[in-house]
Amino acid sequence: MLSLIVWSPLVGALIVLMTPKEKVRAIQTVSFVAAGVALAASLTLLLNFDRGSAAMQFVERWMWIPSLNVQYLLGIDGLSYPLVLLTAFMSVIALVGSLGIKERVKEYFFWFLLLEVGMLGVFAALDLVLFYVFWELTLVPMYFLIGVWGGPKKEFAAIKFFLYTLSGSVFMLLSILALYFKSAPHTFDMLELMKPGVQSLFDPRFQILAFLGLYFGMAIKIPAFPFHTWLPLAHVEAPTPISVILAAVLLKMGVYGLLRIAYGITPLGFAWFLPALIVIAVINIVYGALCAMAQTDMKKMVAYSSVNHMGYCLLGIAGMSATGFSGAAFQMVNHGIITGALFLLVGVIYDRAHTRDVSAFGGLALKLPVYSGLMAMTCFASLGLPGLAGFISEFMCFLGAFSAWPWPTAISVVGIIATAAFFLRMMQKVFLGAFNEKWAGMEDMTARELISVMPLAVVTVWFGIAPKWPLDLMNKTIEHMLGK
Amino acid sequence: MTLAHYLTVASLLFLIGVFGALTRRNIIGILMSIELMFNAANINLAAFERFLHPEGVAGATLALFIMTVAAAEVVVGLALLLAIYRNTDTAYVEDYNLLKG
Amino acid sequence: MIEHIVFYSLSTVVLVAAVCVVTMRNTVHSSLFLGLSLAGVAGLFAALGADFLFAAQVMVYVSGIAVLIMFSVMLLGRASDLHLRQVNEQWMAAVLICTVSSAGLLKIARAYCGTLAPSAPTPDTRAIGRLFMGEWLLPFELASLVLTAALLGAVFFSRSEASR
Amino acid sequence: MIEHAYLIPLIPFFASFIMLFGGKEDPHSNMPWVGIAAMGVCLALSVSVFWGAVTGTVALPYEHNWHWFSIAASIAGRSFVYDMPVGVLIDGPAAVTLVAVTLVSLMVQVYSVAYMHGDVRFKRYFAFVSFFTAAMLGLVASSNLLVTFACWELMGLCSYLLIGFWFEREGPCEAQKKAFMTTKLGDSGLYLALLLIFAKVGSFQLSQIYQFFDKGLMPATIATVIGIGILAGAAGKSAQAPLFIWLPDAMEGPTPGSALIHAATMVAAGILLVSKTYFVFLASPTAMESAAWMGLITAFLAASMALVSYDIKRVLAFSTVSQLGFMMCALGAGGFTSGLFHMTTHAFFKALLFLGAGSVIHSVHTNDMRQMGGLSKKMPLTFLTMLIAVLAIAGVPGLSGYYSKDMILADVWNHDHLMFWILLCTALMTAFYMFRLFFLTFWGDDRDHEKFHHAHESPALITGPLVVLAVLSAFAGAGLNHDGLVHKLIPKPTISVMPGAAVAAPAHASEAKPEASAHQASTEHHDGHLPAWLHMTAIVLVLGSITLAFLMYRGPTYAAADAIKANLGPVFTLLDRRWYVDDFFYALVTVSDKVAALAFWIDANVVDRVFVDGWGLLMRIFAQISDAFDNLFVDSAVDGVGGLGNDLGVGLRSLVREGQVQEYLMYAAIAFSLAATLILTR
Repeated sequence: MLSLIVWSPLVGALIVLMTPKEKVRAIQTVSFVAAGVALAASLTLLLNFDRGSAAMQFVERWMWIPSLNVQYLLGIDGLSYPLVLLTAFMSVIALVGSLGIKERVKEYFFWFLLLEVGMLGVFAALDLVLFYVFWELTLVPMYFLIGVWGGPKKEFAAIKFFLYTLSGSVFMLLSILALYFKSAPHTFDMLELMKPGVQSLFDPRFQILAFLGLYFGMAIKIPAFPFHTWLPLAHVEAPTPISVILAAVLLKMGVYGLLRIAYGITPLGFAWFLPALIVIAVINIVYGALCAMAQTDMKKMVAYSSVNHMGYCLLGIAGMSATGFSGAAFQMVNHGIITGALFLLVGVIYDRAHTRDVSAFGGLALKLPVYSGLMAMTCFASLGLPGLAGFISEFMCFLGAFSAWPWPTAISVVGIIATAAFFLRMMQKVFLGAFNEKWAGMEDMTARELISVMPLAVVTVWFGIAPKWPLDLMNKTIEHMLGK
Repeated sequence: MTLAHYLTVASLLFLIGVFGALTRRNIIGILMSIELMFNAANINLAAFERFLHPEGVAGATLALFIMTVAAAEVVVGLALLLAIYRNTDTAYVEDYNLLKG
Repeated sequence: MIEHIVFYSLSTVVLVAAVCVVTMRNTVHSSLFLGLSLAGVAGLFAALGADFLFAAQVMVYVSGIAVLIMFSVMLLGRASDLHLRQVNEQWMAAVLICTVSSAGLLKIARAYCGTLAPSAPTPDTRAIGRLFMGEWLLPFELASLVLTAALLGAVFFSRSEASR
Repeated sequence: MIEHAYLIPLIPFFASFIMLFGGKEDPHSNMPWVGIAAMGVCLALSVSVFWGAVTGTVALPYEHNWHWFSIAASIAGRSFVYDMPVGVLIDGPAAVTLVAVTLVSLMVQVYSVAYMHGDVRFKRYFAFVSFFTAAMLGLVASSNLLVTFACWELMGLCSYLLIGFWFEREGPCEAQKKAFMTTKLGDSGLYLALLLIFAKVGSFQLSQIYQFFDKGLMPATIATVIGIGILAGAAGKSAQAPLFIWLPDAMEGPTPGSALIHAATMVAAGILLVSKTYFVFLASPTAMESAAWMGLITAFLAASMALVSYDIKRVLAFSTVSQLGFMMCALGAGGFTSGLFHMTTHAFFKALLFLGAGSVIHSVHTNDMRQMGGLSKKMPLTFLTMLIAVLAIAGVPGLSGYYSKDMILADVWNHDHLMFWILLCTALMTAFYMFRLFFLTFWGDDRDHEKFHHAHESPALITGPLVVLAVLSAFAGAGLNHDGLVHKLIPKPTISVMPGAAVAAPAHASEAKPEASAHQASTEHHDGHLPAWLHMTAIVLVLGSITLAFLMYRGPTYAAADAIKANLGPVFTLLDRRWYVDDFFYALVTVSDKVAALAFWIDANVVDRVFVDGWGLLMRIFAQISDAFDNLFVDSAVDGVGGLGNDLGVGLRSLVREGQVQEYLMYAAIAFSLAATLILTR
């Protein structure tokens, strides 16, 4: 079943590749079917997913390269399953957003589906080599998607993204190899590596080094200060659906890796790094929010707000408590949904006005009530208004970190205020005030845009009011992770 | 006579070939050096067969394949060379900078 | 004893001729030494008891490839070439590389210091023939295909502009 | 009925959604009646609960919880799954407040039907009001501090929406942002307090937190920090010093909306929160004292600012701030009952004042009191109801404000004499500025003839609620005070282990108890009235200041006031600029903008440079080192290998002369030889 989820987009991609490029509609249909199959399959798992168990479920295990003991090993638990769901879901959403792509449609959808394979694979893989392969697999499609369909500075953004993340993953590879050679018998199996018997082979010094390598790769993806500078640029230049994917899924790969691999396999290194991690988290939160405050480009602002929000995740993780971990896991999902919606909405206005400068607008709420309402809701969700998705997870992150790090957490609260400040300012400049007559011809959201945004809005409200469902999905796994 | 003797000769021949390939300015020189390397490999194959697996003939057979490929390579290589020479009027590799971006 | 004399003399011929191939200023001489070196290798094959290989080496390399190269050299050669350096500036680096590599290769060779031939050599032509017509038929046919392709390619590339 | 108490917040919540999404945007929509009907049902429910509490048929406090969601938590090394409850907790104060809130909200909505009629976003306004009320009711009734906080924030959102209702204009936009940000600033303190509570107690359920405090398990210092955090939140929402700056600007919204914010919902939330978590303050005398002083300073500052303002709504806004200061001060001085009592009566007369002012504004189309005057002739009903409200707020005996204010003064007198005198002074100022407003608006002759000419009495939908509220303003105080009802309904909470004994281990708690109850007994003993002479003095002084206001502002001109203004110029400027608190916060905003710009500059020019271009630089250095290595090692024959071309700022420099096949080969050979050697010589 997991294989179906992971590989169905690839099948779609191959079919797209074989379709003549004039048949745009056929290409789009194939893409939707492929992504839809992945989504449907991941939803089907819901029926059989055992919430009461912390073990890996739906495990698929075959030997891949016997001489190196590399396995094709897939499996999900409460930590990865929500992310698989998120990925499948956001991919469909982003595909809806991609219908607006007019040039080189065939290549676009091909790369997009390939990207989805990589993302799903990262969350489902339990073998380090397989994980690494999927991890790198996301890179190439992303490079092309930004570099070909991006904005004015797309080449630079793409190459910066590519080289930056690649250099990070090289260090990660080194760590993975080190873990392999240090373990006995040599294995890339994450589950094996997490077992106490294998763990006892890793002395603290080794764990610290291995952790640093892993962290370096993941911090760039998260992005954690000071490796975050690729993000605003990539976001600004990327086409809207790709921004959505970038924010909603790609960033989560870093946090997921941090929790699953860095914490799971090198716990001592992780513990050693905690003081630094909390500092990074606080910087991410406060500094990200401050940088966002200084932006006039809406997309860049949202990008920096991502830095800020991923800081909450880091904060929760740094707390090393069950609350913080589940908060971070939940925050990942929520941030994916909320920021995805934000990018879609910014894309909507960019499509109409061809500018994202906040001062170019004004009073749009008069003319575009639906759009303004959705945007306001998403902004409020992002700044952590109760009743919407962001609040609970954000609060849990703070809660988890507070008992371990009271002062850094207290400082981070400043970030919340700054977040509120920049979102409110943006809304005021764009939607409120006197109507800017320049945009008199602007129309409210089309059906396609509504279809792409509405599910996200619904989920935002749903998770905000009834967070029981997603949290129950994770609780057992998180408890087990910390029970070690 | 031990296997080591033959292997030593083969490795020396191979390294001479490598040296030639790296240093000859004339492209035909490079081709010749490559032939030397092929021959070194062939010596190895024949020697391994003789000393380690005398019961079969796999080494000789593989060597024959290498010869075939080498022959093909030389023929095509020389033909290409003639074509290039006609165009550029030189046989020196440093003048062949079509690869320059 | 005679075996030793044969081996050492053949090896000397092969190596010295090879060195001459890569160092001679005159490319024509280089190609002549190439023929000598290849003939030496053929001798080594004979010493190893690979009779068919010996024959093939003489026919393909010594009389085929070496001669072909000689002709090409003469076709492309110029009088001015004789005054030019035939070795480029990176020869020292190449020496270094070869020295370093030789350390590794000789190390392997040392591992077989004590390996003696288990039995007297037997003629293997018949065995090779059986192999080619039986078990290895497909690779054999592929090889012939490669040769045909090479032939066609050679003809194609070497046609002069005028004849196209 | 009380088992259906959860419906009280839910009904208006759903009503608001029906109004927001149902039907078309229409200036004459009938949708508002949905909200009014919903609020009527809520009022009925609340009254039944309240009546049950009064007659004793309903046992308070009533608590019922449902499971909301579960989180894994660990507190002090103890790991457990915390089941977050969501539920209702109705105690005496809640029962009283529910009635006040639903009643005021109902009146405001009825009033708004006439007031807002014809507005383009007519329907939306009612949705907001309903939502606002729902959030407040949720806050009042919630049994869970986190839910309380959630409603608290939602109220922030609603105030944002209501204040900026006319967002086409610049003023409301600025005001709404200011309101949201200021309250958010305070909320961050509350946020920390919540974190701290959970980190110590491991629960958000109010009754469990109370148990924890009751047993004296909370160290006094932590309790102080929590208390200060709660106070910060309350300062934001209830507009206490120094975060009161948003409230005067909040009048940019529709006037009935302001009435709702000022009377029933937003500002009362802070006071209510402090009362809900009163045990925290009982456990920490420092926090208690801070609350008292914060309230006192707020009351005084706001009253002084109200003295000089000519904007009718602004005067009312300042008076709200000042009255809130009274309440906070009372709570801090130990007057739990009096503080909440005043909150209830204040809800009625402040709603009345705002609605009355709205009626006036509706009629003369200006906020400036200098352009009014003599309106008593034109708007008799508004005039009469306003008179009652003004008398009530001034504390004239017999009206509701008198009872509650009197009780506050008594509590403060028992707490601290200095505070009492300041507070009394503030009360006099209150009487003065309220009557100043009153005389300027209704008395004397018309100053602006044209405006006066157009003035007219408002329709019944507007005057109806005024009358209802006037009746309540007049008699609610007496009714509640009758036979000590208010003490029965709003009893002061106690904790068994008072701060001094808090360090005692649980085993000693039983010993500490008698002492504590003795302490309580002694405070209860003090909990009487003011000394008679003081009481009389206060009343006389209040009447005196009313007379002063009459003398200064009765006529068409107010020379006396101008004379004072001329003589006390700097003081007036100080008051007019609102004690420069606003300027302080504007400066803060400017500074934070600068900091943000700086942060971004650093990001673009330092972090990016160091970690991206720096990476390239590192590569270049590496390349140069290997270049030097080559030169040294491979002889000078390898001269100048490769041009120094850097591509793309990444600095990945090509080490080779481009296009030289043999050089490529060379590098391949180097790599091969090194690899071979390494592997083979192992």
